[in-house]
Amino acid sequence: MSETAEHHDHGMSDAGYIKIALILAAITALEVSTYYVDFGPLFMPSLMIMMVIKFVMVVSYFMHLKFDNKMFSFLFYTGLALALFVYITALATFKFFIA
Amino acid sequence: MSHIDPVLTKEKAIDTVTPVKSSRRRIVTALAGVSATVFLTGCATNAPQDTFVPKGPNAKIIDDLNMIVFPIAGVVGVIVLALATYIFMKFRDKGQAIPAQSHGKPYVEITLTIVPALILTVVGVFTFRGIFDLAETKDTELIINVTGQQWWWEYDYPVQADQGISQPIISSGQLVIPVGTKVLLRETSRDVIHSYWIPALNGKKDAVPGRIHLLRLEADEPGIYAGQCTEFCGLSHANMRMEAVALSKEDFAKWVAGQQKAYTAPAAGTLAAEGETTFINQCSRCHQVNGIKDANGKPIISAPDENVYSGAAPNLSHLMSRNTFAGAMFDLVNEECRADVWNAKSEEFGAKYLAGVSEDCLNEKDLRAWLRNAPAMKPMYADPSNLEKSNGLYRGMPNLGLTEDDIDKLVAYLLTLK
Amino acid sequence: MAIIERPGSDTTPAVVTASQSLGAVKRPVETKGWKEWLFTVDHKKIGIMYGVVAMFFFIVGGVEALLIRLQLAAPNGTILSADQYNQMFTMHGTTMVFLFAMPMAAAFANYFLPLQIGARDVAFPRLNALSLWLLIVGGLVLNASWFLGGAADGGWFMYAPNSGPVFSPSNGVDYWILGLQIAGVASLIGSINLIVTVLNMRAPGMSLMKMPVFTWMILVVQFLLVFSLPVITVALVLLMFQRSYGATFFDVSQGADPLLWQHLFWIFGHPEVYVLILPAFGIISEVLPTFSRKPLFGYPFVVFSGASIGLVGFGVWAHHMFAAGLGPVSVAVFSVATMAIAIPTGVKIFNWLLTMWGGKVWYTTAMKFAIGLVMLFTVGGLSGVTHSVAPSDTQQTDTYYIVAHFHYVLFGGMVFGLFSGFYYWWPKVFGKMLNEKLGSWNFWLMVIGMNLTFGPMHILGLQGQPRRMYVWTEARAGEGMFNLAFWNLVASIGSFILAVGVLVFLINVVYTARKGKASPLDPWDARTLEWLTTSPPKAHNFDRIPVVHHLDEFFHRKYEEDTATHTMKKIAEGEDLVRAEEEAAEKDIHLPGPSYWPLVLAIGVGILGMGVVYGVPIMVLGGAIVLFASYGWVLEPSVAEDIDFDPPSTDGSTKEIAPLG
Amino acid sequence: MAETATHTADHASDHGHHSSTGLSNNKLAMWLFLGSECLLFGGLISTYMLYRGRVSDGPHPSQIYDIPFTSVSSFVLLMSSLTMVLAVTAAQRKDDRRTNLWLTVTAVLGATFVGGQVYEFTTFIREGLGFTTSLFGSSFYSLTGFHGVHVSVGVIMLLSTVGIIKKNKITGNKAEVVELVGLYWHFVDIVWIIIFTLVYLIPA
Ligand code: HEA
Ligand code: HEA
Ligand code: HEC
Ligand code: CUA
Ligand SMILES: [Cu+2]
Repeated sequence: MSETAEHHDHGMSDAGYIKIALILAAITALEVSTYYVDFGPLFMPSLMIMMVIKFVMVVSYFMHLKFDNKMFSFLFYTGLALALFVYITALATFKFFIA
Repeated sequence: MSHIDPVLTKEKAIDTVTPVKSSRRRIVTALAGVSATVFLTGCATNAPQDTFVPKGPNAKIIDDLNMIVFPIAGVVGVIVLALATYIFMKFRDKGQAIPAQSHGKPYVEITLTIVPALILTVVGVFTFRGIFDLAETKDTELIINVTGQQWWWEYDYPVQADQGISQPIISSGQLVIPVGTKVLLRETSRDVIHSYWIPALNGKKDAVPGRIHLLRLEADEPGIYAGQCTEFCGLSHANMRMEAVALSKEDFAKWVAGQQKAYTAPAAGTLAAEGETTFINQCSRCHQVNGIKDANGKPIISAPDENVYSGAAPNLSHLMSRNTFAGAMFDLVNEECRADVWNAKSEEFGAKYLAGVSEDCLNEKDLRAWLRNAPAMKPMYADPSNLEKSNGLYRGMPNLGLTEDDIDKLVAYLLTLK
Repeated sequence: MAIIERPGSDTTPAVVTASQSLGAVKRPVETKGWKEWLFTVDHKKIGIMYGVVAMFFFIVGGVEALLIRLQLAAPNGTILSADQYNQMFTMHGTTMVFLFAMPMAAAFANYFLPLQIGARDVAFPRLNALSLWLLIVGGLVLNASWFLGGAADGGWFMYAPNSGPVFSPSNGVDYWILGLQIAGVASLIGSINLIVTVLNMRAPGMSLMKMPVFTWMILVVQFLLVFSLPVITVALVLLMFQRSYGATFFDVSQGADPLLWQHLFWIFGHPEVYVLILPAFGIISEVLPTFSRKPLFGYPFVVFSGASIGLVGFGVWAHHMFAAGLGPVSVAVFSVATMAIAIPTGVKIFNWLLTMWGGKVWYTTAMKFAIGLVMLFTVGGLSGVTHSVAPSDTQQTDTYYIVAHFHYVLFGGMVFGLFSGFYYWWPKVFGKMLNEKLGSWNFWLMVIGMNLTFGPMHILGLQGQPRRMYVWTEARAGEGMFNLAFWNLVASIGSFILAVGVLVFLINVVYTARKGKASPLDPWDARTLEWLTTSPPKAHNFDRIPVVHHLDEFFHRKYEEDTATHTMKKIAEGEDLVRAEEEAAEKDIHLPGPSYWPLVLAIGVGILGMGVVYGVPIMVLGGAIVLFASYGWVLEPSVAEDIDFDPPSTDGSTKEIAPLG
Repeated sequence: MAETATHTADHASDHGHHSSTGLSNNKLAMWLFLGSECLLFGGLISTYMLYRGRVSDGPHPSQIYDIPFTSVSSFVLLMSSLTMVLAVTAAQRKDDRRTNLWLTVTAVLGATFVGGQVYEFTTFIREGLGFTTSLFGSSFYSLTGFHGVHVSVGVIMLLSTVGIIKKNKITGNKAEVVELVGLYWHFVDIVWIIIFTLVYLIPA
């Protein structure tokens, strides 16, 4: 595959990246705010959701996974999924999520 | 780079290969050999740790599962091996033409996937039931705390009025339980991981430091059931054995009473009394004998934690009520007496066991050797120069450099610890 | 060997001199003698070196096994002390798994994978060399412990807290950690390399479903490695921090939970056993069709069952912990998950049998070993199924019944597969056939020896003999003629028959090297692309990159179906095909040049590791070498100057000598 | 660091090495490596999660974490991902000057983060949480230390890349080299995104 062809699908402008970064910054600010403001029962779920959103945004946009070949997504997300599966299962056998 | 040698053709290569016929005969012989081997399975009689001889309901649950899965495995094995043999006899190269290049038949494939899946589903269902049956603990009648350490087991019977246990009993090596009683072991360890296993009564369960694991035992009949530590626990793992002794309920009550008997110091002037002094000087820093008092009449509390890494040494209060010592590695009784107890009929067994070790029956040779130089009898610390890693604390019993005199006295004294 | 070959121009390869203008250090250009091997980046040479190293460690591990069996032949054995025995089985297990089985699979993978997919080399030739050297460094570090105060003595799964500094006070465990860590990095690099190779370097037309099964299985194995090695890396790091820097990860007095180690080890360890067996499955999936003269039955099923074994393999690790106190729910789940693995494995067994069905089966030694695998592995697999029933396993775990299980799958399965591969591919690699008569002896001695050694272990275990005991006692051996004492003796005798079997193989190798017949180009009437070149293959593998139209491309170039009778008709000999390729050779073939850096980097890593035991200065030295080598690596010229060629080149097109890695 | 060297599949394909997927070898290798790293950090994070409450006599997480401080350094690392991606686009535009500028900025931000971590560690040690104080301490330092080492290696890679671009030692596809370094860098960032939430924000 030639260089130019590869670049086309990366299709984001610098401005786009800056926008993403601003959103990330905003979410981070929100995350930090949980430290000061009481979110009640929403505390854990909201933190987890925000974490996942940030993660996915960096991977999809900054790391181009959204625009790149599916093969890359497969390689990376397989590792991620396996990691989640084995470690959550292992922690579950320690009764980690119950205690 | 090599070029092709036109002289060497394929036919040449083929006749370097062994003729087919002789290998067929050999295959048959080998198969016969293998099946003969398989047939002879289980030929040892009375192997003390045989896993196919359940002597209690928990082991029975496992045995029932074995009776499902082993035949299935056996039948599948025989089918596959027979099929393989048939195929490679039948489809030998007899000069036939190259076969059609067929790539497979999906319906065969799918059948061969589904059949094993179904078989395993059945096995799985029974397995599920077995697992949860074995995990049942609600109907427990007797609780015993079992603690593993390098390289022996300690048993601690907490106070349980309904079992006649009014003060804690601490013992080692041989676990004593009443028959027909649902016993719950609460296992843990003081150093590394060990595993408690009495095959006739149940499968094994690891004793992990920092955790308490539960294991149920129940024996149908009085007798001695052998077992062995089955998690590698260092140097003397091979020598970390144990026995479960099942007594009738009445005999068990007697045993409990015996273990709770108060200490009587040996009569003054006897060899045993001298032995008591030696014991106090040499041994009681590690070994507890309940009720023993020093010259001032103060009770002596041993402090094994200052001497042994695991922080424990066997409680010797009723040493002579046991049958084996040092992690059940050695017999405490000599051969004749041992046979008398171990081979006793189930009705007589209790009385014989409760009689304990008399002077005539004592296996003096091993006990003396033990006192003379324990690490020579049982590997305890591979390299004493490495003791600094454990802050000078021993793993196991050290060589105390006793004289033969001391040993005479000590043996006499130990014999009083009934 | 030539760095740059231009077969179009002449048979004499172009000679390259060191590049002068670029990089920190000149590239090595040796084409002869030991330097050719030390600095090579040729996947075939690297493959052979992997094989030699693995064979060496097989003998080391085998001698350790023999000592174990000598000690256990009779009750209260005195050949080894308790301490020595514990080191012996620990190192036996570790050596066999990490220094024999994995490297031997890597040998096959390195050599044949590029050939099977019609490539000139792997994707990252220098990284490939680095993997080899790191493995050797790891093996040396691991075994150096024998001479530096005693080897590791905690068993190959090194359960905490027994592996802690108090309970295992010699440095053996430290070397064990370092050796495995280094060998692990080697495998990780190797697996990334091979995955990229398979994904990217296939010959035109070779879709994934036209790939040889061996390549497929190696691909699955590399995925298993990529995703399981980091887990043991974590475990080893934690243990190292505890032993060397005072952390308390497994120190129960600080509140640690020893089961953490078990989880981390087995999350790696179970996929690892499939890492060991799948290459062997791949090998016999080439051998069985070749010698049955039929394609593999149900190719897609074999491929997908391999992949699903790999995937499910990540979800069953706790079956090694059925007695560890996980609680009934976890145990039940893992028990059933484990049973599920029997299904795809069964698919493989049945497909192999059906491959032979209706075939024209030719019993070469390679084929015998392959059939041996099918039968012996089945026995081991079925005892595995009896373990998967968790309550039954609590009677079996840590007894010789387990030892029987895993030697049947490892020896009867994996080792037989590898030996099948030796006999099958020897002519390809060395241009000479291993002697078939000796091969037959080799096979039968191994079959008999293996069954005598490991067969009785089923009985020993089920009758209650625990594993890892430096002595056993007659008191627990039972009565009767066939008591445990008898079977222990049989097992020990068997192990020596086995050793003779292995010895016959070594004799065969020497004999073949001295007196062996040159092999015809296609001695087995084979089916896959690695045979579409000379034996041994040229440095650049293929004169012309083949274009693939079929699964079993090579076979289909030789045979054509007679449409009338539906029988296969030979239309060409392998020799003709190769000659045709030679005539149509491509003009500008470039190959990566040799490099110093993989070796230097590996040595640096070794020194860095020793720093953990011998202190910070050593570590700094090692680190400096690593850094230096990394820069050297990166700056190594990837382009040769025109004047580097002899005769100097004028056109710019063939200048490149080093793809990256 | 091998990945920073240069070679492209497209170049190779001129000579008959064709690439079956059309993707770059180096990029495939990098993504595989990152997939593998997920399991590495997963293991360390799980260890931390299991042990975070086991403090022995040492301080408890809530006693020593300085959330405002860590928030700032997390923000710095997050923004370095932006500058990194700007370096990548610059490299793709073949704008060496800007590439180097953004790479340098990224390295500086990364170094700031590492500096912050060093500062944090020294404060914690002063407050009584040593590496061997408790399981919490051991697993905290192991996790964040591993991450810190990854960032440091990243900084070295960034600066080295600037160096070889300046000296014009990259003969292959410059943009790809920058992109590979970028992938690694972003990965280090996303690991921190997880650590920041799981370790710092969720109380033990
Ligand atoms: C090559 C390596 C290899 C392979 C392939 C396997 C394959 C399997 N293993 Fe084994 N195993 C080991 C190597 C291997 N194992 C090692 C080294 C250990 C011990 C580690 C240690 O403790 O030191 C071990 C230990 C081990 C244990 C733990 C035992 C214990 O310590 O208590 C268990 C428990 O479930 C187990 C199960 C299985 C199963 C179910 C399979 C299955 O994959 C087998 C599947 C195959 C078949 C079943 C045969 C063919 C199938 C058919 C013909 C279809 C029809 C079948 C049925 C309907 C049943 N293995
Ligand atoms: C690939 C893996 C592999 C292989 C091939 C083998 C091969 C052999 N293994 Fe095993 N083994 C393991 C993996 C393997 N093993 C593992 C993982 C363990 C568990 C360790 C642990 O518990 O931690 C184990 C444990 C183990 C035990 C249990 C020890 C114990 O629990 O106390 C035993 C006991 O008999 C044993 C025996 C053997 C024998 C006789 C061979 C034979 O097949 C060896 C045959 C090879 C040779 C014999 C070499 C040939 C030598 C020559 C040709 C030179 C001849 C020279 C002289 C005679 C001097 N092994
Ligand atoms: C430093 C501690 C220490 C001292 C001192 C010590 N022992 Fe021991 N002893 C042990 C330990 C630990 C064991 C358990 C060893 C094993 O079985 O592996 C043991 C085991 C025994 C046993 C076997 C007990 C059983 O139930 O299995 C006897 C009997 C014994 N010791 C007697 C003595 C006598 C008598 C002395 C004094 C002369 C003595 N010991 C001094 C630590 C000590
Ligand atoms: Cu205790 Cu083994
Ligand atoms: Cu397993």
